[in-house]
Amino acid sequence: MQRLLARIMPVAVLSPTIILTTIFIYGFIVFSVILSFTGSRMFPRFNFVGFDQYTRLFANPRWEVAVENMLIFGILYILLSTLIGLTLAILLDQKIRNEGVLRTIYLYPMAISFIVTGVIWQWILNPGLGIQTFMRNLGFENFTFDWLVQNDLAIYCVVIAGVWQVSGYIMALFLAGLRGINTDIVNAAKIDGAKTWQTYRYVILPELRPMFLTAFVVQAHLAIKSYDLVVALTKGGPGFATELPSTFMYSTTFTRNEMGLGAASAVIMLCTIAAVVVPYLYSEIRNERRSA
Amino acid sequence: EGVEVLHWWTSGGEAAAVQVLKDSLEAEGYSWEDMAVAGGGGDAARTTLRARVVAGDPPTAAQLLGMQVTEWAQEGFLGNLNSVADAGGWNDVVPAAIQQFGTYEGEWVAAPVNVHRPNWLWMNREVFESNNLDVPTTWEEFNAVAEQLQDLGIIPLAHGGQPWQDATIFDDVVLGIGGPDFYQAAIIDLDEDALSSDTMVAVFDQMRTIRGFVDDNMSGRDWNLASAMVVRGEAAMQLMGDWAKGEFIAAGLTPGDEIMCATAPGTEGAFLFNTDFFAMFDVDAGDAEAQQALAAGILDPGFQEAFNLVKGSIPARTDVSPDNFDACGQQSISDMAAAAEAGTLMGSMAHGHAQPSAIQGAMVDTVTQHFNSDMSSADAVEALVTAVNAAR
Amino acid sequence: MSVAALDDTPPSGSEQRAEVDWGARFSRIAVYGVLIFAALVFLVPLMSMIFTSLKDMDEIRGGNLLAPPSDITISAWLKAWNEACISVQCDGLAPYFVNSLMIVVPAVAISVALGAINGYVLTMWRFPGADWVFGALLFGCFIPFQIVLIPMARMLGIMGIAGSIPGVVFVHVVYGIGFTTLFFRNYYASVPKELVKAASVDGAGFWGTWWHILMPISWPIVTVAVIWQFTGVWNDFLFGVSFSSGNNQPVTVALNNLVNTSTGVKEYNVDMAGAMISAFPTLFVYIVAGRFFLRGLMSGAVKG
Amino acid sequence: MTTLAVQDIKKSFGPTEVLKDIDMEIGTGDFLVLVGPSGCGKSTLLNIIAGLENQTSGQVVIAGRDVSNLQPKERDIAMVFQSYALYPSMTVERNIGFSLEMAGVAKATRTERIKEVAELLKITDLLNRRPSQLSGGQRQRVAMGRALVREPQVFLFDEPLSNLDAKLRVDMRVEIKKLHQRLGATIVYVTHDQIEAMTMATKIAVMKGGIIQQFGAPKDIYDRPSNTFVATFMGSPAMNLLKGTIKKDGAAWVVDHGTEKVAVPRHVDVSGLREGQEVLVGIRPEAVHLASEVAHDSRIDQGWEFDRSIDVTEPTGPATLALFEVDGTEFHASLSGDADVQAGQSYRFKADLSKALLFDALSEQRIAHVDETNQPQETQAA
Amino acid sequence: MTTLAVQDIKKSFGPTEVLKDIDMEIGTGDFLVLVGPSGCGKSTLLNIIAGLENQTSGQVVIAGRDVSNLQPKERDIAMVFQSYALYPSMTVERNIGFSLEMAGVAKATRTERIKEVAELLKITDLLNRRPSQLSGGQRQRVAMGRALVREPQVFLFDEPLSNLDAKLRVDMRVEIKKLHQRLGATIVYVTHDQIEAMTMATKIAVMKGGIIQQFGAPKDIYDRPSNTFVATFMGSPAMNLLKGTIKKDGAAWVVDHGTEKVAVPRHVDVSGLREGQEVLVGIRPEAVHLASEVAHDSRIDQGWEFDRSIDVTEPTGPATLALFEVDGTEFHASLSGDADVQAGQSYRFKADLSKALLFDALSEQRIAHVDETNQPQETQAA
Ligand SMILES: Nc1ncnc2c1ncn2[C@@H]1O[C@H](COP(=O)(O)OP(=O)(O)OP(=O)(O)O)[C@@H](O)[C@H]1O
Ligand SMILES: Nc1ncnc2c1ncn2[C@@H]1O[C@H](COP(=O)(O)OP(=O)(O)OP(=O)(O)O)[C@@H](O)[C@H]1O
Ligand SMILES: [Mg+2]
Ligand SMILES: [Mg+2]
Repeated sequence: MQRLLARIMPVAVLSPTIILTTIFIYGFIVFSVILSFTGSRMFPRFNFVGFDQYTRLFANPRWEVAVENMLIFGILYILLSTLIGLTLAILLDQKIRNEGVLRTIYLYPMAISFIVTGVIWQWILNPGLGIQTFMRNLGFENFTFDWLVQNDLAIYCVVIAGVWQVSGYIMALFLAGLRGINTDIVNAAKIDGAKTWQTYRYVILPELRPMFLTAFVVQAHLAIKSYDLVVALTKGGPGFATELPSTFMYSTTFTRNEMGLGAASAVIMLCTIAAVVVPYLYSEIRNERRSA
Repeated sequence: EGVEVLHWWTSGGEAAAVQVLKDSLEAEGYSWEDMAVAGGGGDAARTTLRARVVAGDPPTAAQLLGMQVTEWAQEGFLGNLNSVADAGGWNDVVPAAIQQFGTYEGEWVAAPVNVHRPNWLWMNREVFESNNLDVPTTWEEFNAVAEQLQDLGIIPLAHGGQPWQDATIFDDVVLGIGGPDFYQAAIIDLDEDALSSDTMVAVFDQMRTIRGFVDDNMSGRDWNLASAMVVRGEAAMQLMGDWAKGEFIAAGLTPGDEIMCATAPGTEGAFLFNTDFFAMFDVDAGDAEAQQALAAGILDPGFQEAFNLVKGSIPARTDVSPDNFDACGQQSISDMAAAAEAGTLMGSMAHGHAQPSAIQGAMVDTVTQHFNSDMSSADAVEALVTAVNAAR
Repeated sequence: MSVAALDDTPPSGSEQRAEVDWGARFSRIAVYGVLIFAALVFLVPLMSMIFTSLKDMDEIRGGNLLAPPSDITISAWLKAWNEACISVQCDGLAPYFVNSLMIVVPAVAISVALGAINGYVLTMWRFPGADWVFGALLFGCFIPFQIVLIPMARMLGIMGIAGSIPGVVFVHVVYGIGFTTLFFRNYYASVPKELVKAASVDGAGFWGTWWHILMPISWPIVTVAVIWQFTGVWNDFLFGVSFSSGNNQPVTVALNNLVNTSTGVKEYNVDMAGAMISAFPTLFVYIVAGRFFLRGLMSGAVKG
Repeated sequence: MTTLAVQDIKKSFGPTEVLKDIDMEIGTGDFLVLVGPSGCGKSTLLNIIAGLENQTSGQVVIAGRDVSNLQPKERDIAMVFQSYALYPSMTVERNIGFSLEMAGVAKATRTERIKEVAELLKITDLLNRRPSQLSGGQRQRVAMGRALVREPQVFLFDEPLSNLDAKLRVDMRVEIKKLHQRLGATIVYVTHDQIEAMTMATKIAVMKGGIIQQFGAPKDIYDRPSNTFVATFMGSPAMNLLKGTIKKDGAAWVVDHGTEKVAVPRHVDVSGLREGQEVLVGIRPEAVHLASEVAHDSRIDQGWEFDRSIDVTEPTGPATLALFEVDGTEFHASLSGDADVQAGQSYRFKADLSKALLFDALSEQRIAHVDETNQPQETQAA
Repeated sequence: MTTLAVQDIKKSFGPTEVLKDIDMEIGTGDFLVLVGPSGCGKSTLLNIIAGLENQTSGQVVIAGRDVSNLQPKERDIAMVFQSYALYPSMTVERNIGFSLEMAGVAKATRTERIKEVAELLKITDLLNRRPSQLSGGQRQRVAMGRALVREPQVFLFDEPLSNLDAKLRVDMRVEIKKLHQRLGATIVYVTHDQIEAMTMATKIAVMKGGIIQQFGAPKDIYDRPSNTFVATFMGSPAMNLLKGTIKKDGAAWVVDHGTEKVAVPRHVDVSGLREGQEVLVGIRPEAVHLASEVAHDSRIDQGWEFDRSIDVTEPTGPATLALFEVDGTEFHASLSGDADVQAGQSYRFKADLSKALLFDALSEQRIAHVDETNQPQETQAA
């Protein structure tokens, strides 16, 4: 009996999670896939329409913009916040005085709801109110920073605000990773003549591999779901130049009462994520096994 | 027993207005459970509403905008208010154009609270007078005035680059250039000929012209910041609904005095409206009584006056005395009565009183895309037709 | 090294740390330079918020939104805290804090605890298919909330916890476990397996090993997970607004109600003060949790 | 009574076969020492006995109970890990007392026991430190303490003294032996130290490449290694092996290794020998003396005297090692510590053949002794 | 030339004073072995030399350059860590070649060197594994490989062979010595193995409690330990110390330890002795023989014969240890391996006094020998 318990314990412990995940994530995904083949509007209706919703989706110029923005936003957001977060974490790990204060400063953007900080960012990035005016008042008459009002550049403003918000958290994540590394191997690298950057590049960062995976999942998740960010900062504008799949999904499903179309966009979104994430997950897990 | 009311009037004057309703209901001995969800002009509240309904726990009443009442009624979630309506004589005092949204298949399902008029032009009197400018009554005049202002270094039109603000102007331009019949055909009936007509091209031309009168930093600006520009005299005019009055009053100015109000260029004689309804959900018998009381209370003339004085809009029934309203309000009331007579009282597309959400969204998309890019008018017309068809 | 005894000053030079040769004073200055510069950049929006919250509305309407206040007033803070009218209630944000706390505490506790246990099982008690379970959990993190809203509402209705605080807690737990599991599993991946072996020889069972051996070295990652969950749940709007009802709405919904008005007058000073007030608990958590970020836990754990 | 039986254990890590059919039994109170070259599978075997690794096939039986499928904590064992595996977050005191804590032993008793063990290991003043604040040897002693504080059926020690100085090691050895006697526990002990192996074991198992080469009492292993591997593995410097051919020199058998002839030791059973057979003569370095020193030693009744010029000398304290060449192979002699020899000079040596061994050069198996021919020779594990 | 000088090094961890004024110098090509009980500060000292820990005060000078404030990589050292400190995510090959990679050595050369080192360490077939897939001894060899692949000014080895079997250890010892000779590098080597210490060192420093007790050539340390600590620390089993009082027995000085009298060894300078002085006579176990065995050994010109009943015997292979009691203290004798002694029986022993030492019981310092009285005695490090 006891032996049996010990054997099934791991699975037993995981089972609540497995059950919840199966129903509330995968069940819902299946549900959405089904919906995407229906003409559902305000509520789920099972009047199947084949691939109509997908056809409509791809004919929709807003979706096109949303996908394009997703690429720009997703890539830049992940890259920049990783870079900044990692840099800050590494620098903070150099026996810094007042580390706690700095850490909290980097983290605070996460704390404040974007419902409000979005307004601030609007002001800061608005050429008539923020940085541009500030610089011009300082005497740089030709200073121009008007991305927010440029159709094709506004998305970069969303990137800036997004990176500002999340970098601190990524920093915390990497800092936790760094703090878990055995100091002996760092010493060994010093003896082996590695320069600082080499120590990080070859010894410490490889140890942080799992943390990179964690950071990536967190960032990708935030990028895909950055709804507040866009709504608060640009409301999707100018025009719908800063539309993202998340805002598209939301407005089609809830504002415009096109649940079928919304579901179709969600399904496409999930497939895209799967195309990026699954190979990454696979290679990470495999790599782990190899070195285990 | 009592009511649970879902609405998005959470702050400032709006909240105060709700308080009026709550007080009047509580005076009748019913409790009021407040379920307020602000944001996105009711977007968030509607999402919540759907979650509540799906969970099998709908509120007693929910604030909805015109076309949405119809959409909810179609789904079969709304209750029947006919007895209250008959008792209150709603059919007689509520203009037909508004009744059309409050009823579904001949039965009352929602009680109208107010009437907003989106097609106002607000102007800074000092700017106009010191520069000897006249209030424009057509789009040509508007263009001329705007050019003069531009030469003077004053921003002609204060605007916030958000899709609904763009669409508000679009409504005005369609109505102003095409006239009420064209508006009816193109915007309300979605007549394809009208949608793709030369008039529509001209409308987009005018939109492009207007874009030239707006400062470059308009993107994403909230409407109240645009109003503040008019207050400060940085900008001369704003095309905005009558809710802008609240912002002017808060700045210490009097609408109709320091801030002049006029109907949007070319829309004289017509009246675009948007109305907030409280849609009544099918509820248990226990709560039904309170629900009926709520509906009756909403249409009560005393309440209608008190509420709309606070809210800045005008009553949804025509028999309320205009005396206590400000100049612009009084003009609104008389204009509405006239328009109702003339059959030019029409729902605003930008504010959800012309098309179901999907089509409205598609139209707004095209408008805002055109306004924020260098799309040609012809292309815009084509895009409009395509988008509308795709959303049908 | 006792965790409790640590304060925020980093260990003195005599401690062994992973600090690498930033020997020269110059690079030391450069490090501080970069860190402080970054801190200033990060602080700009906060400054602007503080400035605005200390102005009165006339100054905001009339002046530069980013400029410091000419005369300072804290009335906006008082108003946001307990005077502002949010719809028909004029008690400010204060009453909603309780709701948020009642949501956030169990939601964070449960999801972090579950995540820690899951991470533990997935690394130390591997069973066939463990990687698949983990992969599936991870992928689940990407589910768009838009598609879960309606079915979740239905499920909550069926379970009878719709419109209640337990319902909101439940939703946050469901969509939080993926992340907390990820955090812990990837942190535990680098913990030497020998520790768990030693514990099992010492007679520690499944739970004993987790509690006595792994948890004490998990502080940095607990911090990370708590920060993530706390921030996510505290700042959540969508679930809070969809699955709570009138009198148990979280503070974000109240803040949103305070800030958002479609046709009314905006009071930016109150908005900013409200935003900062509602962020205090999160900031508090950051500061408290930050104490567990110090080094010295794993070093010297094993010989090999 | 058999306390611990390891039956047909096999273990592979992926394609790497680490243990190949390990089979042995020890009784209650036995002290089994596992020796073998680095990487031969000793730690893996301990892990399998402890239940920390799953064997690919085979059973582990403890006190008559098949524990193959039991959890480590159900097997009633204590273990010292080669890598220590101290709990980084716990103080030394809690590290040591952890198993008692888990067993629900009362706080007072625990403190008492921890104190005893700490005294024994001389780490009393370290009890409040954490592992990261200890030196290597101190960590190792804490690791020992974790096992010693318990009273299990079986103790598993994986090189528990490797990082201790000789003095401490002697003390620890004594303590472990005392513990062994006091508890009568069964002990499996991995060590690389020959003295440890010889002085502590009741049984030694010599492993190589996942196979047990010989299993027996220490004296047997040392004096009667079953093959050249065991012979050269035990003892340092290793036993010298001289290659030669069996010849008949009158009635006597001799091994002709080219330059000289060495008599076949008297205790070797010559019945199986044939002329021309290739053999290896095994002579331990400590059996080689300076002829001058043992000139009067009557006990060396069969010796082999030869002259060689020393290549290298190494004084180790108690002994002086001399290295020279015999027939092209290195030959070690362990002379007395005060032997006054110098490299480059020639000396006369005398090897005591009474302990010399003879191996078949082909099979590398030892050729049996006279007293063994009746009973079957003990080679592989029982 | 002095390659490595450690000057007035002090080190504290918080309140714990670990090194107390360490001061020593070694020249190019010197092989310094650090020995001392567990926790005496050996690893700490190595870490300070390497620049991995900051000394509390004092300087480290390498090749005439004060490196106290330099980074480890600027000090041109290689180190084997007691805890191995292998890079977990790298293969064995990359672990070994990492320092070369950092130094920008070309790929081909690197592979070549790694291969050589791997062969030497017998880990060629493990090159593609990761540390977690290795046995303890294999890990230790990889750790060695990381140092051996380089050619620095100074090598620091922290118990590099503790987890290897005797045979491998002998091989490694030889390789390290070869490396030492080939590169002429300076080596600092921590070990607990006396044979390693005695055979490899050109200089030995015996530490205790953060203080160097004696610094000198191996033979000096062994034969002329400056105090009882050094005397008992080096050598296993430890030197026997008999407490007694100086007496004059006619012209001869003797030590009276109650039951018997032992002559003061002839090489001890008696000029400082006074009657009634409390002393300790140090006799190494290997200097004690069965009287019967050495009856004819003419070299033992000054002996002490006594009868004792043996309490415990321990055969270690090459030797048999006998434990008995002299005046209430334990006394070890290391008899020849084939000595046929049994516990419980009484034997006549003869201790060779030619190597015996005399210590003052109070100061525990050795009483000088005749040949030392002219020159100052070498005790502390230079
Ligand atoms: N971080 C620390 N805090 C306090 N004391 C420490 C710390 N690190 C080491 N020590 C102490 O310093 C002393 C010297 O340690 P060191 O590692 O140098 O010993 P060692 O001579 O190498 O011993 P061993 O032979 O056991 O490896 C030990 O007593 C140890 O307990
Ligand atoms: N995870 C693994 N994957 C592949 N091979 C492994 C793994 N773990 C151990 N081995 C191999 O198994 C063999 C036996 O390892 P084990 O640790 O039992 O050796 P050992 O006898 O204890 O050696 P040592 O004396 O060096 O500690 C070694 O050759 C090792 O390389
Ligand atoms: Mg091992
Ligand atoms: Mg050490």
